[in-house]
Order: sequence, then structure tokens, then C-alpha cells
Amino acid sequence: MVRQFGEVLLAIALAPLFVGWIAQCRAWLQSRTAPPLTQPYRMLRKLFHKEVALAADATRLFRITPYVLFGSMVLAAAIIPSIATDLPFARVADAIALIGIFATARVFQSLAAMDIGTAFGSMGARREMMVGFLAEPALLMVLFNAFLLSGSTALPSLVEAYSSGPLSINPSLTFAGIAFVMVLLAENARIPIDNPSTHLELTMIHEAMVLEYSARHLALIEWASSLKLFNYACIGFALFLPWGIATHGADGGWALLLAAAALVAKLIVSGAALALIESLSAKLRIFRAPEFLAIAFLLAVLGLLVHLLLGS
Amino acid sequence: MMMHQSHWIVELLNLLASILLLISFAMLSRRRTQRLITLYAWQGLVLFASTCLVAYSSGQKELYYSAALTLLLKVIVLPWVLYRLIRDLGAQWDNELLVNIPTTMLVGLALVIFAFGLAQPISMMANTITRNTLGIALAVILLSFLMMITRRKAVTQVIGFLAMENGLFFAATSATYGMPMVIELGIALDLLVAVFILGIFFFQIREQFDSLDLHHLESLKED
Amino acid sequence: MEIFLVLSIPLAGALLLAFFGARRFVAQLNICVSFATLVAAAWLVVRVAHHGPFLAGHEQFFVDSFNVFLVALTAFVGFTTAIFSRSYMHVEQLHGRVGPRRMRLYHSMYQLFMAAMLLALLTNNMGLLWVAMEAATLSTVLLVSLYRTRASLEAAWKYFILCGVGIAQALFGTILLYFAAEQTLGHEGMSALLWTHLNAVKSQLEPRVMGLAFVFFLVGYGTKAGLAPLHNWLPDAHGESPSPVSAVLSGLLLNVGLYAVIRCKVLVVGSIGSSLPSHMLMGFGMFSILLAAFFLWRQRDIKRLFAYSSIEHMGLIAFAFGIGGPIANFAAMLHMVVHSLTKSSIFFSAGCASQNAGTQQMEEIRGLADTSPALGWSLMLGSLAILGMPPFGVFTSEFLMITTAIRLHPWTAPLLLVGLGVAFAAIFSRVQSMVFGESAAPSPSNDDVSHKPVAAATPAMIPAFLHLAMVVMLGLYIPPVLAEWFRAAARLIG
Amino acid sequence: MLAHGTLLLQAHDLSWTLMLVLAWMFLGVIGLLRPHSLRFVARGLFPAGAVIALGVAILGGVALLSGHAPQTMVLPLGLPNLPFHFRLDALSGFFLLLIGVSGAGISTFAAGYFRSGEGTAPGLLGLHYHVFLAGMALVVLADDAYCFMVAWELMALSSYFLVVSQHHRSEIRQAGFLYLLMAHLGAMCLLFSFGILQPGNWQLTFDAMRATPHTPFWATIAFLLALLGFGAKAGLVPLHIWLPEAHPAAPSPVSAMMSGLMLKTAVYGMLRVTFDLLHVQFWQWGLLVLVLGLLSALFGAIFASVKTDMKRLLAYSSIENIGLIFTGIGLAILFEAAHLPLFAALALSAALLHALNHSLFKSLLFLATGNVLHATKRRSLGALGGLARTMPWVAALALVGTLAIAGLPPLNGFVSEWLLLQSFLFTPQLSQPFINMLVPLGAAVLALTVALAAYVMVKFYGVIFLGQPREPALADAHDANWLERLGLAWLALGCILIGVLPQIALRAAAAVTGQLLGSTISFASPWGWIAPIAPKQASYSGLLLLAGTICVIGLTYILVRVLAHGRMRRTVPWDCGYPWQTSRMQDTAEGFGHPIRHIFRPVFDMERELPSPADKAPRYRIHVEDRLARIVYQPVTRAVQRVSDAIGVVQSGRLAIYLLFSFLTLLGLLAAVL
Repeated sequence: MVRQFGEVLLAIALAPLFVGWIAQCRAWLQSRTAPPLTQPYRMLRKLFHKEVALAADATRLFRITPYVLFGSMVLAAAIIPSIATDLPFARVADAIALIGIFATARVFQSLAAMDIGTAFGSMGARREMMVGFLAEPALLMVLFNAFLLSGSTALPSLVEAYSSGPLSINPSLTFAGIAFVMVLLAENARIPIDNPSTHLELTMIHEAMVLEYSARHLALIEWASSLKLFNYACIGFALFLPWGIATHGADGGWALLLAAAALVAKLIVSGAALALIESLSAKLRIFRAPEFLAIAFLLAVLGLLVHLLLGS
Repeated sequence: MMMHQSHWIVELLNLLASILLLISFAMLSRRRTQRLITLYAWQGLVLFASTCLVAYSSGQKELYYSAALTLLLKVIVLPWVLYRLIRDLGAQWDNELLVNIPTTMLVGLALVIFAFGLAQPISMMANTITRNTLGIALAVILLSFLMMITRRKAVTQVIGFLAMENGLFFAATSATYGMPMVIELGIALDLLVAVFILGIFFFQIREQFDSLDLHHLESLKED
Repeated sequence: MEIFLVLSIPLAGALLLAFFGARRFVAQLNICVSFATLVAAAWLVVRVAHHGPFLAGHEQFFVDSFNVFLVALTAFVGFTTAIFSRSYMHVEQLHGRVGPRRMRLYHSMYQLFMAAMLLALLTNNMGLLWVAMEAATLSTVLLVSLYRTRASLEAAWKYFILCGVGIAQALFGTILLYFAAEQTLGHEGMSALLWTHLNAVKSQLEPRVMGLAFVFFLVGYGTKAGLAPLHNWLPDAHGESPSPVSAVLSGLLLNVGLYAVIRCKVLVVGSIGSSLPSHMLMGFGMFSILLAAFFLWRQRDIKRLFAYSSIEHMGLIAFAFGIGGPIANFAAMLHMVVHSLTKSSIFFSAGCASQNAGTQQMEEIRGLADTSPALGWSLMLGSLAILGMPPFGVFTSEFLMITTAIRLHPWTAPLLLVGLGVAFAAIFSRVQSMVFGESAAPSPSNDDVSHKPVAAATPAMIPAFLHLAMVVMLGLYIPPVLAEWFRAAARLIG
Repeated sequence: MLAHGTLLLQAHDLSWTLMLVLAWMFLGVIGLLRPHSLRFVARGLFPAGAVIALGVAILGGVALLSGHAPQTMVLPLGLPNLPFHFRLDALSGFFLLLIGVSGAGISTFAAGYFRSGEGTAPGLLGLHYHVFLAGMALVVLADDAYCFMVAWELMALSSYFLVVSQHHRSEIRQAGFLYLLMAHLGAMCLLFSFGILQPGNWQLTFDAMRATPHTPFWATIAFLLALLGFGAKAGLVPLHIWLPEAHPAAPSPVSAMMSGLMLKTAVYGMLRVTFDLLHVQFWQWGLLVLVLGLLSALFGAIFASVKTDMKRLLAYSSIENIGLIFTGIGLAILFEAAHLPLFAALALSAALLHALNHSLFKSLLFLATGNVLHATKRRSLGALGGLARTMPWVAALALVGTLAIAGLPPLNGFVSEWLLLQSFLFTPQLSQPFINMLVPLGAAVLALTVALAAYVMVKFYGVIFLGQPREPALADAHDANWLERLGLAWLALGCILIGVLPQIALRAAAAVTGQLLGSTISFASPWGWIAPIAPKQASYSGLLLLAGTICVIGLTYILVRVLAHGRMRRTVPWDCGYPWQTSRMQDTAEGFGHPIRHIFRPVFDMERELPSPADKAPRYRIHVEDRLARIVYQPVTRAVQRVSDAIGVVQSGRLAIYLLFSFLTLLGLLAAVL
């Protein structure tokens, strides 16, 4: 239980920091003066103190959505074994169910975006759903790879299977890893699919959806999206770099500290890597997105076939 | 038991049969309706003769009755009725055929061969003295069928129909010394009624279409 | 005794109606005669049900499980059709399409036709069978041409010539049969043509002759039964004759023709032993089904439509008889019954519909469900029944036929599927657009009718619904005695 | 036979069920007493029908969970040698449950739904409606081919009359005709199939078929024919052509019954023939069914996402869901053929559960569209919008259905799709290597379909209920009346209940898999875990998920309110600096279709007219048809037309020709016997 709550709180706390770190790396890479690491926290604080300006005919759905988003992301964080595998809540949903939770969040966000009935809200919702239904199969294929290797879709068992086994670079996993990164970029509204820092209406997806939100609602949504990124990162760690996560049995206090340290290290590295990718690639036209995700899907399937052929 | 004395009878019967066949071919080739009726009457006469011959040779008494019936109906009554009809309807002429005469003849020839081939094995097992004529009877039937197909006027089709009936009658006498009397009577009655109805028909058709040409009777079709 | 009643009542009725044909009560008289026939037939049925098959009149007549239900059916449909024709022909008279003298002809010929069919069914003598069939033809020729219009005359003429020629072939078949019989039964007068005697010795009959005879029988009586390609008279005759006549033609006459064919088939199969006759029947049946199906697709005239459907169903029955065996024969006989009930009821409603609309063109018949619901629903239900929809009895027989066919002759399955499917599409699309949809605006062709009196649909439809009710009954429950007859007949036919 | 003896001893459940079915028919018939009185029929008979439906559901449930031996019964009806056989076993019990549960909701709704002056008289409508219900129940109960076919066609016929209840519109007549035609052709295929399965000589009971062994060839033929027949009823691609026409044409409760219940009878028949009547399964069958199912699923999803008529959209989504169910069946056959009964049970339970779920949420959504239709008289999504404000009840209940059909946890749609994916994961256990290669792709297609379904449903719900009303007339739309609300709420409750406590439904499914495959998945655990194979491999608990979500959300809400504040003011939405926005500038259904049309272009036949820039009142119209129907069906009709044109010459009207026919026939036959 303690482990469980610790992990959740850690996730909630670290998520904005992770985003901030990525922003900082990007700034460095683009040789700008970086905002301080704590910038996201300040923004959240500011938003929480503002007064909500709610569109005249917003329905309940519109007001519930931020909480649903935040809640589902926290739940996901509770399920993903980021520092320890022996989580009581992790059994509630395996990786596939995790995708379901993300999908719920997406659907709610899109519905809320359509609620007010502005031109951009509904456009953003449509684009978000499109990216979603293209990204999901690819993600599932990635999970298939993992399943073939470990014989389980429950993330803790996955992690244990890997970390117990001998350290080996598996060809299928490399394919799957690249595919996963592409999906991650698409799902979290990063370049090349979407640009989190733009407000140019014709290109934006995520921003178009949250256009009507303000103050605490917006804060929750922002926090939720950073949590989403964090969660994806943790899924990636669990699938591809599970080392350091305190496995069942071997999870005393030291092991947890070690795991936390490992997590932070991984986050730092992966954040830098993400920033690198983002600054090296350019934003795609919205109708290039399908091709981008199709490539991700193909890579995952290739990994699958490689595994079945090599019969590793 | 009658073989020793029936030799010439068989000769004669075969002769009559071949005359019958000849008449059918003649009918097939004739154009004028009046001629057709005359030929039909002749056919009836030949039929009467052959029936009497069979009756005499086989000693079947009731065959005489059916012979008399034949004489009455097919030689006297029907031809007379038909004459009257075509005279009243002014339909003596029938100079259009669907198929030209030589072809018809050739087809007829083929039919005759077919009929003989068909009847050959059967007539072998017959125990009548007239068995060889079964093939001819069949040929007569098929020929009159052919005639019905190739003619365009209602009257000629009817004559073909009657000729076919002659063929049937001949078959009956030649194969089996004639059907039982009741059946004969029934057949004759039906024939009479048929011709009666035909008469009614002709007049109705005439008053509707003021012609007996069959191409008026081609409006009920699919297209 | 009963047999003579069954035969003599309609005959006497024919004479009676021929004399008093012009009176006012003539239609009622017609109904009474038909009813008396029905009663006599019922008596006959009861006796057979109790004492089993029997011969009568110096063995000239006989009743067995194969013809008894057809006799009952013929008498029944004759009776209901008489009821229907009362109101229908009444309206025709009011429309001035037929005068009293024609009505006299109509009624006496109607009874004569009944007598002829009953004789054909009941006689034991193949020669008399032929005579009766010919008589049935002659009597119906005048019924078909009752309206004396060009079309009806043409139809009657074609009917007369085609069936006359066909029947002539049947006569030759009879002669050959007699010829073959003489070889075994000897020349003692009539008995050589008695079906029962022939059936007793059929195995000794000369196969070659019997084979030939069957061909002539098939062509001859098959023409009456409307098997393609001998069917060409049928749509014209059904289309142009008064609706009651169409009803009895396709409901009864076709059955009788097929009955004759099957009687001969029994003898021939027994004699030659080969399955050639069965295959001929199957071939004719399948060909009729397919041809009729594709003809149905192109129909515009309501009565011709259902005439072709009759061809299709005769094909089905012939096909089933061809398959043979206890189940298929059972199915075929059941189909004879349900088809004649359903089809006659359809012709009742179709007749009323075209009478009210003043035309037989289906485009001009619209929205019957709104204008006269009884008519519309009887037409709709009748069509669904004839298309083989449960719970109507037609489905029952088709169910047995199809399940048996694919077991014994799988290659027929696709053909059946095509035939029945196309027929369904063709008939149902037409019927649906006639029954449902907006009711037609009075078009120039039928506004002159609109002020003319039309039959009050409901009383005229009572026979139709009666038939449909019986068909539903047969679909859900077959009375044991009927089933027993079917089984016995199936054994007889083999 | 045996059934006679046991009739009184153990068959009381079955006889009760049959009595309830009879009561349905009786209700329909007494509706004819006062055919034009809406109050009598709607307020009187339909609620009674709902109660009967509940009874049927209960009896079905009893038959499922009281796992004693199948009950059989024989009624002295039907054919002399083949009386009506009935049988109530786990399989039929499951589908009785399905019919009963959804039927109860639909009947309750229908009691409030029907208005007078809509097409057929209420009494007649009630007759067809209840005969339809009874027919479906009888299909499930029938135990011999004849009884089955009678019930099957009764079902088709009554539903046809319901479809054409507004028969004055010609397109509805067209739809009805197409529907009945396809139903009839399918039924004939079934007849052929039964004809093959029977041992012959009146032995047409299912028992006899079970007892008969078949050669692989004939077994395959029978299976394919059954697949054709049931596929035509279920709307499997490419036999789906009638479905998107017929379902929208019917009144909404009827659409709900057809989509929610009738399609499931096809699933039932498929299972009955494949797993009960046929002994052997071949993996090729499984592959075929799997491929067809995936095709239908993807096809339905794609078309649902481009359709702009709300009922048509739902009809296509029915094709999609049927595709999912058949996918499950296909997997089950594959596993069964490979002798992996446990995995087969998993796939089959997924299929069964999805059948149940679909019957719930699809009925719910169709009924909701009925409300929208009555309230606005509009069916095109382009004319709707913002109804959540005027019809809060319908909007709230429809949201449940929307989330459920989109396959989102913790609702029921997710559970079955999750199970389906799980069963896909085990295909590597199969022996055929190339299936191992193929099936993951199938899983991907499945995932794509599910995601597309979410897309479709966001479009459906968002365009109808959210945003601004696209037409001023929508402002005075009225909400559902209490009966309608009750019906909707009942179905929504079902969606939630199965989603949160799936093991209830899974226990029912387990009884079926136990009967058909002799093996069941493990699901029993107090906290509502489902771990079909082993907890270490995969597990899911809707209950805990819901609890967790509620806790977290509640906690967050409280914290936000405590730490921050609740201040809020209402303003006009931000217009992006463009003050002239109208409600017509919202994204439309066509707009939602656009990316799909862009991605899946080859599937469609599109014609669109783009407005000219100078146009004062520009209108953008696009018409999308499925290419498949054209490719498959047009040649057939054209061929029939051509043949029937060609054979006209046979009836040339010339007597000579006719005589020639009979002459040639005569000669031909003579030559044959010569």
C-alpha cells in the first residue's frame, strides 16, 4: 500500500518537472535561454488561483472532464510499475486495459471540446480522435511483441520476466522500441504530429481542444497531459529498460530508493532524447500523420514477424 | 392359323398403308385448302377400306362398326362440314407456307425413317397380321404434326389435326385390331365435339379478325 | 354408389344449367350443385377413410389413397370457386362483359368441366382417362373464350390446338399401352386397359413398348400439366379467361394432368425398371422451374404472373415425383394440395384486384392495403404462401423437397436456389408494390370503371381466406388420415 | 420418444417458457380487437410484453445457472413424422436471457414511443412486434429443422412487416423488399445445410443430426451453407447489403430489436450448427470466419464513420459489432480445431459477452435516436446538435451507451473487447505457422476497428447532443416521457452492471462454453477480477477501476476546492477574434468523415459537389456508397435481367413455334428411349 501511494505521489509530483526538463533541453538545443525547471509548477499555481471563465452554455460534461482526465491519468500512474512491480492496484488493469483508460481520457476530452460548439474545438476533437485511432493499433502491436517475449500483458509480470532474464538485445524489441517512441510522440501532442507550444489554429490539435478551458480546469488538464507523458515514459521503461525497478521480493527500502534513482536517471536521459528528436524533426502536415503512424505500426509488425521467424 | 389364306390380305393392307403415307406426303405438299380436304376424305376412305380388311381377316365384329363410323365421320360428315366452312369463310386459298415445300419434304422423309426405326422392334412382337403398318401409322402422325407446324391458316391446322387423328386410328387398328368399343365411341364423340367447337371458333375468329390467317393470332406474347 | 353420385351430380348440374341457364338464381343453383358434389365427395372420402380403397362399376372406377384426396380437393375448390364466381361474375355482368346467354354457357361448362375432371380422377380405365381429359379440354376451351375478345379467342385457340395435339399424343400412348397389355393380359375386351390389372402385371409388360408409351403419355398429359417446354398455352389461357376459370384451371386441371402422368409412370417404372422416367420428370420439373422463374421476372400482367408461378410449382411437383421415395412423393402430393388451395385463392384476390382496377396491368394496381384491406392482405398473404413462407403449407412441402433433393441429388441444389430465388424476387417485388404504397390515382384507363359497381371485396374474399386458413393449418398440422393417404400413395408410386 | 416421458417430470422450465412465448403471440392477437386504439395497444399490451420478456429472461437465466441437463419437449404439431421438438439448454438459455433482458427494455420504451398516425395501425404493429419477439424465442428453443425454419421465417416475416410499417415511402418499400429477399435466400441456404446434416428418412431433429457422422467434405459444405445463411441474417460482409437499408427504415424500437436481438439469433444459429450439430471443426473454417468477421468489423466501422444519417450510422456500427462477434467465433473454431479448449472457451466467451453487450447498448442508442427523431423530425446529423440542453435525460443515458459501444472501461463494451484481444494473444499457441503470422495482424485490425468505433461514437454523440443546435427548430425539442426513460435507463443500467461486474455475464457464458466446448475460463473471485487464463498473464477488474476512478476524482475535486477556490463566471465562448461565428461553422458529420475518406479512399464510391467560391449560399454535398455492394450484386441482377430478356423469345406468340417445341420435345424423348 505504502509503495502504491508513494509511487502515485511521486508520479504526480515528477510529471510537471519532466515536462519542464524537456522544455529546458529543447531550449538549450535551440540555444535559447531556458525557462527555470519549475516553470510548470508556477503555471499550475497561477492557474489554480485564477477565476474560471466558463462558456455560457457549457454542460456538466464540460466541467467534469478535467477531473476525469486527471483521475484517469493518476489511475494509470498507479498501475504502471515505475519503481516497484509489487503494486496491489496493478492487477486492476493490464497493459491493454491501460490503453482503454487512455482512450477514455481521450474520448472525454474530445467530447468536452465539442461541447461549446466553437469551430476549433470540434476540429481539434476530430484530429485528436484520428491520431488516437491510428496510434492505438501500433501501440497494441508493441504490446504484442512484449507479450510474445514474456507471455503476459500484465506490466509487473512483464518487468519481472525481463529483469529476471539475462540481459539480451532482442531484435524484435528494437523495432518495437522505435515504434513505441513514435506512438509516444503522436499520443502526447509532440512534434512532429503536434506542437505543444503553438497557438496557430490551423495546425494545433491539443491546444484547439482546451481552447475554452481556463483556470483550475486548465490546470488540471495541463497536469493530466504532463502525467500522460510521464506515464508513457514509464510504460516505455517497463517495456524496454526495466532494469532497476524493484521486483517482487527484492523490494526493501534500499531497493526502492535505488529504483527511484534509476527512474530519475532514465527520465533525465529520455527527456533529453525526446527534446533532441523534437528539435531535429519538423512539424508534419496533419494528413501526413497517418503515414507517420502507419510507419510506426509497420515497424511493430516487423518486430513481431522477426520474432516469429527467428523464433527466439 | 389364317396365314395361308391371308397372304394377299397382308399384301393389300401394306398397299393401303403405303397409299396412306403417300396421301400424307401429298397433304404436306398441297397449297390449296380444298385439295387438302379432298385428300383428307381420301385418307378416310383408305382408312375405311383397311379397317374393313382387318375386320374381315381377324374376324373382329366390332371393327366393322368402327369402320362404318369412319366412313360416316371422316369420309362424309367432316369433309362436308369443312367444305361448307371454307366456302362460307372464303378461305379456299392457302398459298403461304412457313417452310418451302422441298425442305418440308426432306424433313418429312427423315421423319418417316425415324418412325420406321422406332416402330421396327415393336411391330416384330405384334401378333396381328397388320403389324408392319405400325411404323407407317407413326409416320402419318408425325407428318401431320409437321404439317400443322408449317401451315399458317387455322383451317389447315385443323385438317392436320384431323389427319393426325386418322393416323392414330390406323395405329389402333393395325397394332391391336382397334381399341375397345367404348373408347372408340368416346374418341369419335370427342372428335365430333372438337370439330363442332372449331366451327364456332372459325366464325368467331372471322368476325373478330375478318380473316383466318394465324398471324393475327400472335398478339399474346412476351416482349 | 358414392362414385356415381360424385360423377353424376355435376353432369346433371351441367344439363340443368344448360336448360335453366338464363334464370336469376342460376349462380345460386351453380353453388348448390357444387355443394352437392362436395357432399358426395365427402361421403366418398368418409367411406374410403373407413373401408379403404375399393373398385366399383365392373372395375371401371376405383378409389385409392392417391386419387381420393384429389377428388376431395377438386370438389372443395370447385365449391369455393362457385361461391367466388357468384359475386365476381355478377360484377362482370354489370360491367357488361358477359350477357345472360354466355352466363348459361359459363355455368353449364363449369359443371361439365368438374364432371370431366372427377371422371378423369376416378376412372380405372386408361382409355376413359383419355376421353375425360379430352372432355375437360373441350369444356374449358369455351370457358377460356368466354369474353369473345380478340385476346381471349386467341388464347382459347392456342389452348385448343396445343392441348388437342398433346392429347392426341397421349392417345397414341394409350394405344401402345393397350398393345403392350394385350401381350400379357390377352384380348379380353376392356380389362387390358384397367389400371389396377395393369398395375398387377406391370412387371411383365413389354419394357420397350412401355418406354415409348411413357414418352407419348408424358408429352400428352404433360402438356395439360403445363410442364415447360409444353407450357406455352398456359399463360395465355390463364391470363384471358375469367378469374374463377383461371383459379380452377391452375388449381385443379394442372393437378389432374400431373395425376395422369404419375399413374402412367407407376406402370412404366414397374415395367422397364430403369430410372429413365424419373429422370425425365426431374428434367422437365427443373426446366419448368427455371424457365418460369425467369419469365416471372418480366411479367407486367398480374394473372400471367401467377400463371407462370403455376408452371413453376408444377415443375416443383414433377421434380419431387421424379426424385421419388417416401418423402419426396409425400411432399409432392402435399404440394399438389397446398398449391391448388393457395393458387386458387390468389386468383380470387388477383381477379378482384384487376376487376376493381379495371386492368390487369400491375403498374396500375396500387395501394390495395389502403383501398380494400381484405383484398390487399389476402393477396399479400397468398403470395407469401405461394413463395414458400412459413407457416403456410407450401413451405412444408418445399422444406421436404429441398432437404431430400440435396441429399439424393446435390447437383440440383444450386439450380433450385436460383429458380426459387429469382421467382421470389420477381413475384414479391410486384405484389409488394401492388399491396403497399400510395393508392393509385384514377388513371384514364380505369376511371370509367370507378363509377361502375365493384364487388364488395369482403364477401368475395371469404373463399380466399378460407383457403389460406386451410393452408396455414396444413403448414402447422397435417391430419393423420391425410398423412396416411399420402404415405400409402407414396408407397404406391414408389 | 424419450421426450414424451420426461415431459412432465423435468421440462417445467421449458413448458413455462413456451407458455410465455405463447402469451406474447396472444398479446399480439388481442391487439387486433381494438387495432386503432393507441392507448389500449401501447399503454396496455407493450408493458405486458415487457413483463413477459422479464419472465423469459429469468427462465433463461435459471436454465443457464441451474446447470442441470437440457430439457426437451415435443408438441404434436408440424409434420406427421416430425413433430415440433423443443429444447432448453445452456446455449438457448443464454440467448433467451439476451432476448428477454433487452426485449424488456425495448418493450417498455415502445410503450411510450408509438404515436398514432404513423403508418400501420397500432394493433397490427403490436401483432407483428410480439410475433417477432415470439419468433426469436422459438428460434432459440427449436430442436428440429422444421420447427427452427418455421420460427426463423416467422421472425423474418414479422420483422419485414414492421420494417414496411410506413410503407407509403417508396425507399422503405425498397428496403423491406431487399430485406425479405436476402432473408429468404439465407433461409434456403439453411435448408440445404440441414438437408445435408440430416441422416435422411424424416430424421430432421437436431438430435438425429448430432448423432450423424459426416465426411469432411459434406461437413464443410454444410458449414459453408450455414455460414451463408446465418451470415446473410447477421449482415456479414458481403451479405450485409440489406442491413443498412432495413434497420433505419423501421420504427426505432424495431430497429433496436433487429440490431440488438435479431442479429444475435444468427449468432446463435452459427454456434448451434458449428459446435453442437457438427462434431468436427477444421481450422480452415475458423480462418474463414475470422477473416469475414474482421472484414465486416473494419468495413462497418469505416462506413459508420462516413455516414451522416444517424440510424444508418448505427446500422453500420451493428455490422461492425457483428464482425467482432464472428471474429470471436472464428478464433474459437481455430482453437477448438487445434485442441486448445481453454483458449476456445476464452474466445467464445468473448463472443457471447459481446453479443449480450451489443444487444444492450445498440438497443439503447437506437431508442435514443428514436427520441431524437420524435423530438426533432430530423435524421441527418447535419441538422442536429446541442440536444443535451433540451433533452438532458436522453443525452445522459445515451452517453452511457456511447461510452459503452466505444469500448471504454469501465463499461461493458470494453470487457468483451478486452477478452477478445486476450484470446488473440494466445494464437501463437496454434500449430499452423502462417496463421501465427496472420493473426497478430488480425489483432491489429481489431484494435483499429475498436479505435474507429470510438471515433464514430464521438462523432455520433458530439454532433447530435453537444455543440450548438444547427437549426433554430431544435431549440424546442422535448425530452423523453417516463416510459421511454425507464426503458433507456434499464438498458443503460445493464451496460454499467455488466461493465462493473462482468463475472455475472461470464458465469452465464461459462455455462455455454461448458456445454459446447467442455471447458470454461476461470473468472471466479470476490473482487470481480477477471483473469481468464492466469492472474499473472492478464487481469482486469471493472469494479475496482470504477471505485479507483471515483475515489481519485472525488479526492481531486475536494482538494481543488479546498486548496484553491470555486469562483466562476459565465461568459460568451472565445470567438478566436472572429465575431461572426454561427452554429453552422461547427465541425459537421461530413467533416468527421473527411479523414476516413482520405485514408480509406479505395473502399468508397464517392461523388461530391464542391461549391464555387463565388457562391452566395455555398453547399457542400458528398455522397458515399460502398463499392463492395456494387461489385458483388449489380452483376447478379444484370445477369438475371439479361437472361429474362433473352428467354422472351420462347413465348413468341406464334402457334407454329409452340407446336414445334412440343414436336421437338417428342422427338427428343423418343430418341432418348430408342
